Parts: sequence; C-alpha cells; structure tokens
Amino acid sequence: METHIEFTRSRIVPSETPLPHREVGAQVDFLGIVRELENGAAIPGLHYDAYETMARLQLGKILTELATAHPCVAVWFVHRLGFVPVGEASLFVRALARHRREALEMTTLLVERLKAEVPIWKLPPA
Amino acid sequence: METHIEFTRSRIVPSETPLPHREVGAQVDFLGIVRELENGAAIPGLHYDAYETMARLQLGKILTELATAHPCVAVWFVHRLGFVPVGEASLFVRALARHRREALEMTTLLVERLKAEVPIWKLPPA
Amino acid sequence: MQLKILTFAQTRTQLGFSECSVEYAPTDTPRAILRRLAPDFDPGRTVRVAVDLEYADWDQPVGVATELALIPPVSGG
Amino acid sequence: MQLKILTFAQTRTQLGFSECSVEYAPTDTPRAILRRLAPDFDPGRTVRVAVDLEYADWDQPVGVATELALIPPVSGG
Repeated sequence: METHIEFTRSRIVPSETPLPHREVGAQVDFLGIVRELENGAAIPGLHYDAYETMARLQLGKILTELATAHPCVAVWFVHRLGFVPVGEASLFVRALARHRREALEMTTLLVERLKAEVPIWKLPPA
Repeated sequence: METHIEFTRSRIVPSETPLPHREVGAQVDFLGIVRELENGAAIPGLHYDAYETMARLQLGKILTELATAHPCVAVWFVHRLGFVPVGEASLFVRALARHRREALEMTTLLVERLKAEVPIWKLPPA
Repeated sequence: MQLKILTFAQTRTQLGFSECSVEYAPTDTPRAILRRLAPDFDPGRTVRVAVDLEYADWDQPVGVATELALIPPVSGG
Repeated sequence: MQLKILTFAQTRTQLGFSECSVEYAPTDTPRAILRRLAPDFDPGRTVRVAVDLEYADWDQPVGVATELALIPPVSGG
C-alpha cells in the first residue's frame, strides 16, 4: 500500500491525483473542516500543533495495521498545522482501493485512530 | 438537508463547492470508478443506464430516510450514464455534515442502498 | 385503459422492446399484464416490478396506473 | 546521560518550557525523571508519556533513550 503522510502550514487543496493503476474502483476523500463554534463560542479559527516525528511514526504504524484488514491501493494523509481559519480544512485523507468498503473503512478508522492516538493538538484560541 | 441528485452523460469532475454555512465540520467525497477487469476480462469501459424518473424518486426517499439517523447539511449525488471509460468515475457522492460520523455514515449507507434498490444498471460490454 | 410498459437491461434484450403500451384493467396484476404481453417470459425471482415509480407486488392489482417497469437486478454505482 | 524532554499543548503552558535536557539513568522511570524536573507537576491520568516516539509506561524504566515527551490528550483532525 502506497502511503503519503504530510504536515503543512498552507491551505489544503485536494487535487485530482492520477490513479496508480486501472484496478482502482473507489476513491474516498475526507476533509475535516474548522467550525465556527468551539464550546459554544464563535472563534476565527484554531491553532494546530503536532509532535511531528512521533505523529509520522504512529501514523505509519496505524496505516500498516489498518491495511491488513482493509487493504487499499494508496492512502494520503495531510494535516495542516498553525492557524487554520473557520471554513478551511485541518485534515485531508484520501483512500484509493479496489472496492468501496476498503476505502470507506480505511478512511473512517484512520480518522478514529488519529483522534485517539496521534500526537496532534488543537490549541484554544489565545 | 439540502440534496442534489443529478444524472449526467459527461465526465464527473468534483469541484470545490462553497460551504453552505460555518458549522460544517466534515466533507466526504466518494467516487466509484470503472475498473479494467470485469469478471476477469479486460474491458474498455462500461455502459450505464437508468430508469431515471424512478431512480430520482427512490434516491430522494432514501436520502430522507437516512437523514433521520445521519443528519447532514447537504448531500450531492451524481451518476454518470452512457459509456464510462476505465479509470473514470461512474458515481460521485458528497456529504457535508457538522461531524464526521454523519458524513461518513451517510456516504456509506447511500452507496449501499443505491446498489441494492435504485434502478441503475451497468450493461455488459457489447 | 392504457398502461405504458418499460424494460431495462437484460429484460429489454429478453423482451425485445424498451417501451410499449397495453390495455389493462385496474384489477389486473403485473404478472397477468406481463403474461398477456409476453407469454413466454418468466420474471423469476430476480426481476422486480415497479408501478408508477414504486416497487410493487407481482401479484397485487396495479390499480389505476400509468407506467409499469421491469426492474432486473440493479447494478449502479 | 542526557535526555531531551518535550512538552506540548497544555503541558507546555503548565511546565513553562517546550524543550529541555536533563541528566538521567536508564533505570529511571519517566515519572521519576519528571518529578525531579518539576516536583509540583502531576500528569494525572490523562497525560501520557512517549519515549523515543513510542507511548511508554510512566512507571517502567526508560532504558537508553534520547527523547521523552509529555502527551496531553490529543485532539487532531
């Protein structure tokens, strides 16, 4: 399974990627977007910080684990760091697979595991 | 829940859509892509046909049903008809929701129900 | 009274038409209407029937309707 | 031997530094190392510890290590 893990301080713009081969039957894109209300108060955006070396290592291990049950052709993971304004994406996941179930399960479980285990934090607005 | 159901004979190109409001926290895009191997034989593509009036009605009812348990802000459904070459999308679903679970569940279940109930057919290559 | 009959996918190949009109009575069942039109065609267990855009029962009267469609196993997506 | 200590999110605010180096022995536990550095700080049940990029046990010796990080509840996504 081809994987791509990226942290960026720029706006995430999902682009069409060429399919790695002609047996890809499903593509799932997930965008996590910053919402205006955080604990009931309107905010301009959120700051994100990461322990990047550990996050990369843990994400790699999670992807390897998930690939056993939900083999995909390729998975992209992009997390934005620094300030992310309301309405923009903090997270982008793309899963390509032969069948839809693998791509959907991979996406769902990767985001679950991310939120439980990967050292990334949204920081309260200053 | 805002819904958009479309059948098209042109190539599906998912575009960035403006978010309907600032409380959207998740966007899920699903693309169903034509694979090269159909029952073990290489094909140039597939033809799709639909009973379009019934498909629209049934999709509308399915969306209304799914919205009860998995309320989303907006759902787009686009199915391509006619010839779809290998590597191009026959199906595009986009779900916008406050939280990721609604968007992911809506997408997963909408595609399941589509494949079981909605009068659309892929036709064997001539 | 006239009822429009629609076919799709393999039922279109099997019956040899995509659309036709037949005389019917509201008390007719879809199975009876189809049997009059194509005595040799058996929908079996896999072909469903839709009356006015809703899945219907092969053995219940169609009632007052305008369109009956044969729905072979669907395969969208 | 030197160990680099990293803090993130609220542990950074609480401890007042993002990074520092301390002397340690491989038989030290993360809890003992942290207690020497910040006697008043209690990680409680929510702050985890990572040693060399892997989650570790607060009460197991760190072994030969280069980096220890405090991991408050994560909230990525």
